[in-house]
Amino acid sequence: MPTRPLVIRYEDDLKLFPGLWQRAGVLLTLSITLAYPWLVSTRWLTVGNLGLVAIVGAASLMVLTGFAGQVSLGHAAFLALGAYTVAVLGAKLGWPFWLALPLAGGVSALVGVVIGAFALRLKGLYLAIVTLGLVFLTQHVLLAYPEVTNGLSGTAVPMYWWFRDDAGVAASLSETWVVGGVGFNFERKLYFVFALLAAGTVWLTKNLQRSDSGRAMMAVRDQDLAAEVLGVGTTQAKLQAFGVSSFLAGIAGAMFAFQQQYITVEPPFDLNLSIQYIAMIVLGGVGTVFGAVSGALAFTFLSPLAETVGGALPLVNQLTSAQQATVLLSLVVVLVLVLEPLGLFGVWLRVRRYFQAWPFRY
Amino acid sequence: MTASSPALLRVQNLQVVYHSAVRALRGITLEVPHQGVVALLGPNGAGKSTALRAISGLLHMHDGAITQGKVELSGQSLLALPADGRVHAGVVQVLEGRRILGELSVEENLLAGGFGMGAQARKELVESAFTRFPVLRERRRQKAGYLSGGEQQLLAICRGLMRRPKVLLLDEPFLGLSPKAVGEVSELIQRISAEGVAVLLVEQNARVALTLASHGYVLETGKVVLDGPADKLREDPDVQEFYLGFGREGQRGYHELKRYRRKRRWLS
Amino acid sequence: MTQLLQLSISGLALGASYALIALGFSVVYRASRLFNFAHGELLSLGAFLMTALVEVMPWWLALAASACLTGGLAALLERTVLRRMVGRSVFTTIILTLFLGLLLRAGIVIAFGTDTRGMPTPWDTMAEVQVGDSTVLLSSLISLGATSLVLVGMHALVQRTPMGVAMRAASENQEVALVLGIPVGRVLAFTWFLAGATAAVAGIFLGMFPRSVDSNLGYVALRAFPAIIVGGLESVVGAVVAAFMLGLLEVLSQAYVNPHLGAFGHNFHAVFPYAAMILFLVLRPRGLWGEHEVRRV
Amino acid sequence: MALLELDNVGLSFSGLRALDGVTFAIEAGALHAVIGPNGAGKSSLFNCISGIHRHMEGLVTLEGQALAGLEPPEIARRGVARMFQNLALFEHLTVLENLLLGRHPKYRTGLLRNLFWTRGARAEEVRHREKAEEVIDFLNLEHYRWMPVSVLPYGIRKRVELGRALCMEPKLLLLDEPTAGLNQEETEDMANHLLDIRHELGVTQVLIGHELRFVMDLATQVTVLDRGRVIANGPPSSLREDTRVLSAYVGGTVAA
Repeated sequence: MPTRPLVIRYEDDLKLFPGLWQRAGVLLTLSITLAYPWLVSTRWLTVGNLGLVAIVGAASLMVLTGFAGQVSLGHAAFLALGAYTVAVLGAKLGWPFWLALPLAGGVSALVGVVIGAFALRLKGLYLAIVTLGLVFLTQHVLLAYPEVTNGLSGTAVPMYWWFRDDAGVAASLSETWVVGGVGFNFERKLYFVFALLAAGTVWLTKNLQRSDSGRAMMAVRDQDLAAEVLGVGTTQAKLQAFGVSSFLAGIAGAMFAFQQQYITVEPPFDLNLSIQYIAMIVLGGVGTVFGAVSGALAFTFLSPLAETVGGALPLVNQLTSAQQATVLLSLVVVLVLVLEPLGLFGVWLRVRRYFQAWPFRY
Repeated sequence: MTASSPALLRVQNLQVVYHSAVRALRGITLEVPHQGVVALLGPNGAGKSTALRAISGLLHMHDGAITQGKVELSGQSLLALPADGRVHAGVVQVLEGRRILGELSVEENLLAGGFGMGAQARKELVESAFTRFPVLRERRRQKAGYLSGGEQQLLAICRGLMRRPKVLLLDEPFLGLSPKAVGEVSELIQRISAEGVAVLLVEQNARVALTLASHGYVLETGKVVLDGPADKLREDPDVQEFYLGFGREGQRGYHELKRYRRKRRWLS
Repeated sequence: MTQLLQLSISGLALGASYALIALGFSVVYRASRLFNFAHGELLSLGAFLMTALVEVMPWWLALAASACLTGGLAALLERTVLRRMVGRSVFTTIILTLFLGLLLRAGIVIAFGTDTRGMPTPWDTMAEVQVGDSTVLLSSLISLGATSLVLVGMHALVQRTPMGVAMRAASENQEVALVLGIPVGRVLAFTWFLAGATAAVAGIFLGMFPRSVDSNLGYVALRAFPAIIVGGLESVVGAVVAAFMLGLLEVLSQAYVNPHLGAFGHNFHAVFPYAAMILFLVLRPRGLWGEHEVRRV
Repeated sequence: MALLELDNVGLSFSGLRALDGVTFAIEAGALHAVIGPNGAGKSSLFNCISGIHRHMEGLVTLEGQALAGLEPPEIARRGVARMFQNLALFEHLTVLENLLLGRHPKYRTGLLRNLFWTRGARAEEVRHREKAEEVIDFLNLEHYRWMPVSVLPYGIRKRVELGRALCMEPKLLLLDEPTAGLNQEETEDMANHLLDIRHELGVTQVLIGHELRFVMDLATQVTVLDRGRVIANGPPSSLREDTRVLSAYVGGTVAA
């Protein structure tokens, strides 16, 4: 384990990457991120894009469930709202993606805060079921207005680059650009946009984690009554968590829509999607941004692998490839929960506790 | 306790740890003879309830575990038995704070106490409880939660008697009771004891406990600090002082202690 | 009037199935303090087992056998996995049962395939009966009768027998039950067995006409949630009553409310209970008969 | 003028009278002990002061201002800090984070500035960190700063909870059995800390205690509760001979 760097000023303590090791890690991550689109095939570039979407989505669920402790099965609803906002703004009104994107977050955040206000007094299970209801209600509303959303048949998601030029024509992002002899096709362009968005999300949630606002959310999660007696407004903390989380979820949904270029309501925006995001934060370890990022990447990259493994197993290979991935990942999640509920972080705690007390056991 | 009459319940060098971290009992040893009342005294948090949980097998409900020591009933170790097995072996606990089942009727509470016995035997035992306390018969169909505090405690003890236990463990039976109810409950305890059931009585209320008991143990921070016949303990100035805490002459108070410790800190 | 009666009967028949589902959720919640999201898969497992078993044995025997097998699996799940969850956070138990449900579903697909099956009945599946002026499906009446019988039987078991007293004692306070000599572990397993068995019965009757048996049958359990929440998790009777009301509400709103909502009304009856539940919870966060929360430090 | 005044405070739980006509005052700078047997209403009294029980009767005034009807966070902002009987720490956070949460009411930056980690947010974080470090120093918690509370031994956790309350820079510190579950050495440490708080920080403390030696030795003033009523009130020396106190504690109510 790298030792803590010598800290002389409290400012240094607040840095995200205070030590040499962390900075080396950042550098490594950065170079891998930059090189990735040129190292892999189109299929894996798509997986990479989906991984970046998942990072944003998982980080947003981590804010609500991991930080503030509000169990939500309604993540799919917020993703759907974001996705349909950019789809409608793009297809019906011809808005460019960079203008539609923040609005996707805004619409989702608005619904999130309203639902949060409704759900303030609800705890645990009751909240989970209300948010589950939100998924069904959102699906219903999206399907009920086919003139806006195209209903069951789904809608295309155009992605314009610049706001209409003089001739009133919107340039599409799907054209390939050549910059200095290097070709940027649609997938690669998307990749860099997504990488920026994912990095921004990680930065925001990390800031939340190290600041007073994030600590207030965690206080509500761990001990709501003690939090109140300390002067933490639980209402405020919960609403903030709902707002931030659903904003980012809307962004993630929009990213997903851009990636797919054509979306329908169900699938993908159903209970299963919510469950997948929960699986991500459980795999990574609940409560940290690192957990969200690693869980999201592990989940997206393991899915194609799980399909390969599943194909080799008897019985399991009768399933469709998506089902095979679900089975293997469910198995992993169940085992993690039963054996080590804190994920890998829990194993680390155990080891440390043992050595702190060494040679005494108690 | 003389060696010639071997104890019914024997606890030896018992150590208990909660959450794999907090040591609640640091090796206590105590014995309950075949007949009579033994009192276990001590302040809050001394480990009295922990001792009872260890005897009746409830530690796992509180994330606690026995790390060392023995618990024996008539020479047979109880440690391997689950909680319900220990009840069948004859060790029955009445939990702290009148833990009746408030949603069940009075009669059902008694019947639950005889789960697994023959229908006839259960009926007879319920009848005997009703004969003992006619007020319970009057309210047999009512929810037990509506009984008064004293009645709930009487019901809880009668429910414990459904198994015809060899030893009854009572955890703070007088807690929060009115003086009249305290009188009724202590009368019941005396009667049970006279009927040949051994009783281990955990109490903060030293005076009642030592009136009922023939022998007493004083527990402090997980250790037995004092034990002896009840009349000796009653006379003991230390016992009164222990509970009232009026500082003895010459004993160092916390103010002096502070100066003393401060000095040591300065040096180190 | 004729239509109303007809709709009411099919609403009650649907409500009876919801009631069985709600019963399963509720007894498990009271006993183990966890909400079993895998319950729906037990439902479809029961129905699939029935379609297979009925090929080799008489109808009623197959019904009993699939109920017992499903109950046995539920008890096994409790003993092996879910008992370890005592005292864990609500989050953990929700996630765990959700994923157990996914695994069960995959198991069902492996064992029975993805084909839609009809649920065979010993009576003519399409037979109709005259009730007053209206015609009602015989299957509806039988399923209403049979599920009501199961409900009454469960009530008698829980209220009148020693095992029922032990179940109630264990669900109220496990520690007290233990010091009374009640083998709490076995009682819990038995409770889960009952929940599984009733789920199977509900699945079998739901699988009859007009629905059929496929791997999505388990989703019906999700539809019963509003009843459980509104009726109150703590109250089995409340949940059952609310489930009957839910069935009625669903069928009646499909006939009388949907047409007035225009495009928005298409399939609105399917989400109406959820919308009603959310509004209801804002007013009463712990359900109609749910326990009042006591704040303690 | 007294810092905190309780006037005829009453509280009922489903028919049970937890507090009944409780009237007494806590002087500024005092180390005021509240004692009484189990179920006497001591913790209920604290819950009334910190605003957890909303249905209480009577008046509670802090520096002449009524507290009744205020939400717990507002009462905290007015300077009432609290240590709970059964630890109520934020288990998954580190010691430092727990202490910083004690400073929460004093933070001025909002969510947006925190999200973007502006210069102002950073400066404020550092400022509060300095205060928290003072408390860490005061209570000798240096070694534990970065540890999650859940891995700490019980005695240290109690100290962290005391520290979290001190971080609020309270006018009034409510201590609910600060020594319950501590061994002799830890109890002595706690006694030292309480005396230091009184002498060096001048914070008024209200202490619920069971161990009478501890209470009688430390307190400047003692209130005895029994079955929800005040049965005695005065300096410790005046209570030693009080027969009502004796009987409440040893159980003189029994006609045995």
